[in-house]
Amino acid sequence: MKEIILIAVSAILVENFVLTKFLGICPFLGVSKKSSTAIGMGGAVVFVMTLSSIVTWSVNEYLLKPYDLAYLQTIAFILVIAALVQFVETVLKKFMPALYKALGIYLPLITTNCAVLGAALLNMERNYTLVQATVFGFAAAVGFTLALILFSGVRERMETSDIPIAFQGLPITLIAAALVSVAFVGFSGLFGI
Amino acid sequence: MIQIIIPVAVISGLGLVFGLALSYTSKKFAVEADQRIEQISGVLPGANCGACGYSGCEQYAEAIVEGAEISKCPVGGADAIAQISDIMGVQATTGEKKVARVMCNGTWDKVLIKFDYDGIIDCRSAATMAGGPSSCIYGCVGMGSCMKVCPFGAISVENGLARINEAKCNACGKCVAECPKMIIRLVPACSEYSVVCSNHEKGAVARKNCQVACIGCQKCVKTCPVEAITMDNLCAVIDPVKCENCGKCIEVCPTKAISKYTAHH
Amino acid sequence: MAKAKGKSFAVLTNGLIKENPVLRLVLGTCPTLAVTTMAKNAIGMGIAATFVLLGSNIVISLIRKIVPNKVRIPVFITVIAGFTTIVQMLLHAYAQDIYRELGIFIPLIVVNCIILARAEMFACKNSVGLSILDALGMGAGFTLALLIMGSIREILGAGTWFGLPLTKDIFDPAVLMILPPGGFLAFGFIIAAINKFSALKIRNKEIASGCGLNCPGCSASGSNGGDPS
Amino acid sequence: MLKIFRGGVNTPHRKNTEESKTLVMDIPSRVIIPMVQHIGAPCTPTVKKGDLVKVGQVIGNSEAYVSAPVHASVSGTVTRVEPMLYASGKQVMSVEIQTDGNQDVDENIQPPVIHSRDDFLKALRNSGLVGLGGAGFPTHVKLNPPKDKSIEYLIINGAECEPYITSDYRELMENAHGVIKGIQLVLDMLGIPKAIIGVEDNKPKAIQLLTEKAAADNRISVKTLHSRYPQGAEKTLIYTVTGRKVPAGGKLPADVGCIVLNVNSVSFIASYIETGMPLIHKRVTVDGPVIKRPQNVLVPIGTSLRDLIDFCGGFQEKPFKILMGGPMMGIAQYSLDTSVIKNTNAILAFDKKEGDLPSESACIRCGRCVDACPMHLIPSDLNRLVMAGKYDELGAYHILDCIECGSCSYVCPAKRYLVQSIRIGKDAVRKNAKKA
Amino acid sequence: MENRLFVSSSPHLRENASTRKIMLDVIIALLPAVVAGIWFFGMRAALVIIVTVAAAVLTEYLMRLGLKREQTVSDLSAVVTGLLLALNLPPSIPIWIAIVGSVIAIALIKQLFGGLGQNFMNPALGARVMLVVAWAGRMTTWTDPVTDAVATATPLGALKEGTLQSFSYSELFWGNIAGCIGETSAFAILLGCAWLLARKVITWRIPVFFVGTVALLTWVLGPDGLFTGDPLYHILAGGLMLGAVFMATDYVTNPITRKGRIIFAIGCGVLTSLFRLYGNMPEGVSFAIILMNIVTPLIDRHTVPVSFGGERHVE
Repeated sequence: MKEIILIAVSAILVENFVLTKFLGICPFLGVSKKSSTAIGMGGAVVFVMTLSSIVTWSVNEYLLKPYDLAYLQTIAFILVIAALVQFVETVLKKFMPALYKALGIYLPLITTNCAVLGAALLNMERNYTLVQATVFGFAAAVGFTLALILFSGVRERMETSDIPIAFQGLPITLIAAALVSVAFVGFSGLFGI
Repeated sequence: MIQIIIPVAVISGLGLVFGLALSYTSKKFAVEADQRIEQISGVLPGANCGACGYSGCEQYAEAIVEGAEISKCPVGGADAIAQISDIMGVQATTGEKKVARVMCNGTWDKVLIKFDYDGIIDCRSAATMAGGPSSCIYGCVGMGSCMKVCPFGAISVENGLARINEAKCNACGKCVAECPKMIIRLVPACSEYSVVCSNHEKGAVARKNCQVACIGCQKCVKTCPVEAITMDNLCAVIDPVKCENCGKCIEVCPTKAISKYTAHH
Repeated sequence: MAKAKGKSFAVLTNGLIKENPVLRLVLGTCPTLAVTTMAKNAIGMGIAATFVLLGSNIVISLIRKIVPNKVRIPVFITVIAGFTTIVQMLLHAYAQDIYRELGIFIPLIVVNCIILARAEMFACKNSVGLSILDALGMGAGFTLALLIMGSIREILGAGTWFGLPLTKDIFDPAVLMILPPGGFLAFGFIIAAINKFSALKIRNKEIASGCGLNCPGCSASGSNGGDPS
Repeated sequence: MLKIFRGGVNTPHRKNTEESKTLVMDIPSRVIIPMVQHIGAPCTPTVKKGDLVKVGQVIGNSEAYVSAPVHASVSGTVTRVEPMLYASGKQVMSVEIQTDGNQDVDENIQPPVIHSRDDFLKALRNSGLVGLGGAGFPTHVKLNPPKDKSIEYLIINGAECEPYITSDYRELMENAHGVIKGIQLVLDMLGIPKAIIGVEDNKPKAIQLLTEKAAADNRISVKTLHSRYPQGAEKTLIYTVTGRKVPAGGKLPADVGCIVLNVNSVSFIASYIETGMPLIHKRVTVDGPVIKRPQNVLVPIGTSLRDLIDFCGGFQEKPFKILMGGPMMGIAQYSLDTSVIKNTNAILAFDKKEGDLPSESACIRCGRCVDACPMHLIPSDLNRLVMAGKYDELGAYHILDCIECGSCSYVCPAKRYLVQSIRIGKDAVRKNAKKA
Repeated sequence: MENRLFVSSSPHLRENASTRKIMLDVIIALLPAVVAGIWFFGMRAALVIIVTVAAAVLTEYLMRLGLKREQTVSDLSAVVTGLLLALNLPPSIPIWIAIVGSVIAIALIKQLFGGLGQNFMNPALGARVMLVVAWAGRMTTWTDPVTDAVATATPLGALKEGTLQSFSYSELFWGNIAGCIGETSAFAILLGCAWLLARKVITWRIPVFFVGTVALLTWVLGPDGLFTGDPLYHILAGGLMLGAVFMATDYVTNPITRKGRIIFAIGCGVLTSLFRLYGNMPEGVSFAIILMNIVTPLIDRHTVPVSFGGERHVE
């Protein structure tokens, strides 16, 4: 149990996907302009990443491993994730239109989000069990969402700031990300992780 | 090498299967949509990178159809923008180049100053104070709000009057929307003459308030050989479409309320 | 589309500066930030990605006429994934230390936006020859950007360049620069410098109020007049 | 115990004219009477150029319910009927009267006959009475709340929290009897059980006097209020007096069972019922460092600022800024040609030292404006959003609840023009709402 | 027209307060800590303080000049930032690192984001944290005020290492211990705090809630089970007092409403305790505050007060 909690804390704070592992930077920069979209995107990522961690783990365990096809991980996973996202989108649209309206529009963005594939690959690299992998996928997505929401707040504030012309837009966003990332260094070594 | 080629083949096959399945589902659950959305998403790169600020290419395409700016996709570049603007028909509506023009010529030495203004340096704010410091309540407030919103640095404020550098102007219309007095107008760049006054007061009042005001004498209306000048509530207006740039109006105007501009094509 | 004739050279150099995928189009930010702690890794990543880009561009250009439009993206991804796997295996076999250093970011080449974007924007619309040139140009641009980032971060953060001691004895290297915040910082300043020195200052202002990214086409939108309908 | 509202600021009192007895002004040679002296529909002139008018004669009226007629304050000849400069700086339809000096009173003027509540309200309308505290809301409308709202309190606003102004205070001191009588009239006519007179604790004499006068009528009580700006704002006054909060979003005092009247308004009601002379005079505090003889003056409505200031000895030195109203909410005038209207309670003339505003610097988010806002808004955020043109987000920050009291700008250490920007924001929000 | 009048929007009256006066009050409040720092760590500390402040002011001046913006040096905010940064540096810090710190604080964290009032992170703390990350060794080399030699540990370091508690409360209170220049003397900081409270520059809420939260958590989550901690030691040791009085109360980077400020202070307290008790560094005040700085915009957004007489806004 303690180990599971540590995995979760670690994935959310200590090795935050966006701020310390540089996974999912594109959506992090792209969708963090408003906190409302940040929350929507975060929700969708949590949903997909948890699910994809389970599915990719199963694919690896029951398909790739038995046939000694570990080297096909990348290719298999990306296909699984792409299909999964599409599947989720279709199902949501059909059966849960409310949820689809809230999260669905963010789904296409997730296919090429390296955080999702990254989580799947890290799960394999670390030889996590199914439970561990699920928790890791979920927690990493929560960490991604946390970073996204926090950063959206900062960016909303920056919108009304008087930023030097050369730095307007992406540069100041990156510098703000650097400052946020520096703050997250504080979490390193928490609970001896 | 054979060990590499076989999996590639296998995976390619897999991809095809998945691809077909996906295309089947997408067709099956297809949602009725504006034709243009599909066209635009066809033009967009489809990388769903999110750089436009929308969650994916399709969402951005939808946003464009609803009126978002078409220039937000950094990946597609200029080509994509050109194609999107074709789809949206943006270019078609503005066939020729336009420029923004300030329809006021009342610099501080031409108008009476009612008071010294103290407050936010912003036209809207200053205009709430008795219509602004200038005696002409129709004219330029001169606080430079248009200058601040101009993305091209084409506007400057000299002596209490906004001036537009037409060479730099791209007719984006931001200043037009910003001006609380609504005296900035988009005109075709080839139109050389404009009545640079927007006041609707009677001649005597107008003249008292500003030395270069249109006093509604209608001399230009009578002089114009092509009937391009009309009176809009005591203020002359030149129709740039009818105007043939003959320049006769400028000669008869007693208050020099008509100006000549060098054309920018 | 620009004129097709005689543009081979333009295609080749396009990706290097004018449409540098990282610095001007802001694609592939994840590896740009993650693997540039050392100049050596940057080069390694650049070459690996160029290889995948080259392979996928060739294949996609070849099959562009037989792939139905509807399924093109999944097919492209599969092709890219195939080449990524090849690179992964090659690196594993011949360049162990780079393989270890780059780690998870080698398989992640598959989701690198640059590659999919080029497939979609270029390879599926152009001949094999041009696609090869495009891949080389874009790959070189990517590598160049990574190299700049890697050099700055390695020199400031470790006092070395390609492992050679450079400024170590002059000042204490700021470890910060090879940590994640340093990546963001260096990238931010590089883009700012480009904004500053590019002749497109006016556009930048437009960009800042608009999308917050480098749009090569903002001037085009500027001429739309205030009438978007 | 004093109930204290949250927010507000401690402005200096500067009640220099506290002890100066009201002087009646000489009749000026001409008056300009605007047709807009109230909230609601503007009046249409009922006289034309060349007409002879007498004191108290109706010269402007309107069919609309929310409106009040305008009367001639002098006798003489109408010389102009056209848009003329108004206190807001805009041109407004006005009637200019050249006085003949006779001050002949209109023969129709006689005490109104009142048998019922409706008679009373009708009489009030004919009197031309509007809120004399500053807002200028027609009193007959205010005293006629929807039938389903039962009114428990008549609150008399004697707070006079703005610096300098003493015109209400002088009314209390000189005509306490009239005030009490007016209150009794309103209570009787409308069947309101209780009246509370709220006076700030910096006017102990007035409190004492009123307490004595009100002792006879147990419906009327006097409440001492904490001297804190904006104590006299309707909502804060109701809260401190009754503990009730008028709901935000366009609700009226009647919604919490209260009606608020200014002291001058109630005493005028008493005098009108007695004499039938409509509202043609106004007590105005003329003060400020550059006025030679600061004092309270009873001014015929329509008198120009120039004539009024001349009556007070003119300027000692060049004025820098001239305000109609108090320094917190008054309107700066650029011309002395504007005239005193029904809701003018002060004319202040400042020198550079008093009137110059320091220049704006960056907001440091100190939060003093948040603490000062009696409406519990966040002025600094409103300012930031308005200046960035983000009008869409203003609604979430309740911008329309701002009463423009000026407390935020007053305390701002960065000297930001908070209220001015909020006004712009409110305009934009209202416009957007209209569009949608 | 006889003479032109001035016209402005109401109100036409302003209180006699200014940004500059507020900054001056903060500087005065920091003087006891400055004096204590110089008293304990000698001229070396004085040098660090002077250089840091000078570099901060110069950077501010040059940045405003370079960005072609109105000069703001006279508002004294750069002096405050420089002072705060200096007080958060160890006395033995190489001078060039102190200068780099000032440049980071003013140029990177403050001016690039638009200058005074627009930065989202406390410049002095942001810079300090960057220095800690960049030059961890230099930033954790402490001087013993008594022997002037390189000290083994700060009070919190000692606690972390599990070495015997060798610091008495009176040492912690007066400040003759190893640590950053301005953080060691709780007494000096309390003097400054009293000044700020008296001048109404800050209210009691942030310092009390911040310190209170840390006290509570360090007491409850003690080393030998629940309720065995030593909260007083945690309050007096390290940078908590300095942070709670001077850094967490930085107007610009904390929430603007009362409620928001309390949430902010509690958040700072929780994070500080977390870092101190479970982190791998002995101190956590700086990280805690800048992390809460990042949360501030969100707190602000969700603590918009209900207007007077208003219902809670539902939307």
